[in-house]
Amino acid sequence: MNYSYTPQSGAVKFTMILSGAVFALMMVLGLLMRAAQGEWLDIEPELFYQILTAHGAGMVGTAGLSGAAVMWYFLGRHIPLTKAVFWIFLSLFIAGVVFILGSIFVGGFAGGWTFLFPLPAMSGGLWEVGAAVSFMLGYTLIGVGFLIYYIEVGRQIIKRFGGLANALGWQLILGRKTDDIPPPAIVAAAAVVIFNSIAIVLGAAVLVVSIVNLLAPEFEVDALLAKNLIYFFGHVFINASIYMAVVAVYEIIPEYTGRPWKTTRIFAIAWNVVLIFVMAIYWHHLLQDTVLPAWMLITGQLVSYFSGIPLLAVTAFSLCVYIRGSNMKWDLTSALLVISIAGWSVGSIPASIDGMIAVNKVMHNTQWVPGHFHTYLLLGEVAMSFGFMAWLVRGKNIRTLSGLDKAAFITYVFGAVGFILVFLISGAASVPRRWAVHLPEWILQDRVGTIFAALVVLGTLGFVVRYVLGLIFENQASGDQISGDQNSGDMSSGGQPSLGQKA
Amino acid sequence: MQPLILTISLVVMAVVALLFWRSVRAASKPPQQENVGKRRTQLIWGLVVFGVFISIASLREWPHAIASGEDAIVVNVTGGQWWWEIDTEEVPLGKPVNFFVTTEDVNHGMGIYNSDMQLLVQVQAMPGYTNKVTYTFDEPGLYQVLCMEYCGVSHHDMTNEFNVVAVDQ
Amino acid sequence: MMFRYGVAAVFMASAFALSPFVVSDPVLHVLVQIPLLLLSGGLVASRITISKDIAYVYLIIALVTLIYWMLPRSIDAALSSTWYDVAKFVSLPLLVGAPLALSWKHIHPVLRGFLKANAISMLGILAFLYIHAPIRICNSYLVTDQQNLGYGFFFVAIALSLYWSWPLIFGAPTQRPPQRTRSQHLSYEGTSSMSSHPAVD
Amino acid sequence: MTTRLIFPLLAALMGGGFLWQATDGLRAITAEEARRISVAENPRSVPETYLQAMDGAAIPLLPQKNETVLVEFIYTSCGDICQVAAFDFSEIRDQLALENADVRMISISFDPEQDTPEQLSYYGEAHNADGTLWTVARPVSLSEDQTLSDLLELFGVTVIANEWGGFEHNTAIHLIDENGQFSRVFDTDDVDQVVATVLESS
Repeated sequence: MNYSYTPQSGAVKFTMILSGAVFALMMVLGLLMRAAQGEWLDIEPELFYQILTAHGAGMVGTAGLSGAAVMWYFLGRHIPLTKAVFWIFLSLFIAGVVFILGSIFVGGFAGGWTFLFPLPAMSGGLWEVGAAVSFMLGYTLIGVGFLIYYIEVGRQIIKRFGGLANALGWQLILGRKTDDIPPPAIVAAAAVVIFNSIAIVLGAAVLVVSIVNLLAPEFEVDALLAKNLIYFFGHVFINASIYMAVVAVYEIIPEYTGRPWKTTRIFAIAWNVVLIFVMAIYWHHLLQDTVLPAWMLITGQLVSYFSGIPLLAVTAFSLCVYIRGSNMKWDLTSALLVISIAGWSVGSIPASIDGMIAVNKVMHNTQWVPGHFHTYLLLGEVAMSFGFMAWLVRGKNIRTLSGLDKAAFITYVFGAVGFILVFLISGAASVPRRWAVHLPEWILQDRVGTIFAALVVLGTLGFVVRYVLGLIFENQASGDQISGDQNSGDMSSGGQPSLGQKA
Repeated sequence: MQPLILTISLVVMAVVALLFWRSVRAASKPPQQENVGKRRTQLIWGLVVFGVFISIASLREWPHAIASGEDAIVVNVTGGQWWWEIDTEEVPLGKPVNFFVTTEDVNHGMGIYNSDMQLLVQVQAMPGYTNKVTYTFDEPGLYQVLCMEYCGVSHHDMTNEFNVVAVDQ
Repeated sequence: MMFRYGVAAVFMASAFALSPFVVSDPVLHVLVQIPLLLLSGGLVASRITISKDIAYVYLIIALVTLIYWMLPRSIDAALSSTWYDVAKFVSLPLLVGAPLALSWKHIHPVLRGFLKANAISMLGILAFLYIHAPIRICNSYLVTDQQNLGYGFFFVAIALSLYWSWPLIFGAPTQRPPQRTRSQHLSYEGTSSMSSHPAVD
Repeated sequence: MTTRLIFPLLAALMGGGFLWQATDGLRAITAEEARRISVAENPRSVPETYLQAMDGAAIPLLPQKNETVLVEFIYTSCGDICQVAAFDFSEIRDQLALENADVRMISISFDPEQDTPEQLSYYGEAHNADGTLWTVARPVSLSEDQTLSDLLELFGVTVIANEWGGFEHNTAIHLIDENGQFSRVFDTDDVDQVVATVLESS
């Protein structure tokens, strides 16, 4: 199919510089926190919790940003997208970041990225109402940006495929004959557009209600309802970042295996199941709120387990099948993309286990929790983003993994695995999460964790520097401009499998 | 309990990682003729059946059941920035204790630790609500209450303690 | 055309007829009378074409006036002062319903989508506040009625989100002209008609 | 281009200005907030009015030589809010009595038909309002209704009947300063603020 439209490679490349830099910076903040817990650094609790808030908000936001950039780029291959929308999205995102950083490091806000009601309003004198309002306005701006992004994506998908049901592959699921099967990127995008728009609309509501409560405390908010809405919003949003970034795997891996990633019936079913599950799973954050009806907690436990099935049996299984016997080459891109699915799958296991109410009683809010979500972020979403970045500057030839690339890759993966294992072990040793000051018996673990964190930072710096250098040399070679929308710099047009489309 | 959870998790995680590793190693080998669809179906059904089994096994006895017998003791715990108020200093050994937990300001989490700093049980403290959890202590000694939900600048200092003592009938 | 004017007149008359009853029931006031006034203005204006250049001015006038009537104190004022009540009957059709209908088709589709999403979010916020506020938001209404209004907002939010998302999922005919660049793939695309929805959707 | 950009911008600016005005500079979105701002910025003159106190005597509403008058509106069969407000009122009375403040406090019934002096004194007894600093009263004059509705309008109090035969009303403490100006409104539980303001002015 011949589209006159070209992906907005300039805007996306710029966004990935931003994402890579912020990822690195936020990782440094994480490293500082681990070092402070290990008493290698002296950080006052006041500052520690500000760093904690910045690390959480920054990582979630950047995961969302990089995922959105990946999806925008590849959707450009299938549907026309209005360029201005991406710039509006990016501007609102950056404006939101300014509000959030100002609120934390100028206003002293340290209410955690989850802004759990009513903590933002009750700082014990540490920050003013204005700082909390600024934080939430920042979130709201970012949310508005994402909403506009999804409206554009949803609108173009509907124009092209006649409705989200078709884009989700319902004809395929219902066994109807169709010659217009949506490619995997579209199926993923349609699902993400639906569930993350719902999350943002509800998230915006709870943000505005919190702002009203901050400014006019007589408007009280029900703490349990606020908690439900916040975790619904937060969980769906962070999940959406992975579900957007995985499009890079669907679109890039076929270049290596020579086998198109097809939308099959089971693939479509898996994504429709994910669409429902992702919105019902957040109750596993509330398993210790025993005032909630039992059916919600049971749903939380069941969905935590069963949402692993589409991931393991469809995404991970398919990837393994595509890899086997493909004689594919291993460069930084393919290695990172494959490790990202592996990390995501492996990370779902401690998550599902913690999703059991009986286990949750002794694991919830220990370091087990950061242990599992760092697995599918560090070795999942973030690895997908870095893999995408490596691919953007890859050039036409696939070089095998060697030299500095290999060193960065091994450092990153080794550091991440060690970092995560320390978290899980500490969680099993009942070390609570989000403590600025640790007991003496926990400090050894913190120090080991710090060393692994330093390795992750090193590997990340390698990836980011390599990417920026790659862009510079590529631009010198082709005269391309980063801010332009020319498509000359990437290789999306060459040697691309047709991905199941009919011309 | 925690060492067992850790062991099971690490083993399953290692198995999944190993399957990936085997696929990666198999990339350079000639493709095998096998029925992928059939194996996938087996995998899905295997996971579903195992899931149903484990769900029933772990939920048949409701983990949040509250003791209601004559033996049951009620202990009220109230949290606030940044303190725990426990309405008793001594808790009897071997009897089910119902902790009624709430908070005066923001969300907290009540985690009960034994003298080895092992987490025994926890429940959230919510403003405007009372969460209930039952625990039966089988060893006398000093127990600590730690805050498990981030609640502001002194979150890590929010601790209190109580004694579990043997009571003669 | 006469039919639309007729319906608009009926809506307007019903809004007038409701006046004695809205004094004691905020649900009737906010969720029945005000929408009737908006619709009557929208219906009258729905077939008039305006220049694209001023569409956004109309949109802003409509939004500002709508926000004004969302303030609880404006609702109180309409009950306690005849002047404010007259202003309500004039401004809601003329400054909200009509300009919204006139400008809607010229508004960029992304902004239209955003406005719809924002409306749902806003109704959710109002529901949240009206159901839980321990204070009286309107002096003229009882707290229990205030809570009823909160639930009313909630149900309207649900209804609107279903009404608006249904065609997105199942691809209902659109009221916009057919695509310029790409051929249509779907058999039911051809049924798109200009009259499937009133312009004030 | 200009029309597409400039006019919407102008409209947005004007609209913003209008909403700023309509909310007293984003300070008041409810009628109650608006009333408080309006009274503080433009105090209202209270006309000479006499009330019938619980002992049957006629008392002036206006302050007598340099005193301050605190007014709340109640009805004696009120089950909830008035009781809480009365508790706060008695605490204010206790604190002001300790300071020997030059103040009178009046709980005015807006249900004069039901609230006879006898009823009023029951209410006074229940809350320890003995008539020295704090008394309970009802509006009386040639035409009762006129006085009552004028008073309610002057103070911006809205009273509506609820489904159980009682009333709902905006509960607050109203201050009439020594010049006979109704100039402040407080939340009933804002005890410290009320005491501080009265002591300041006397």
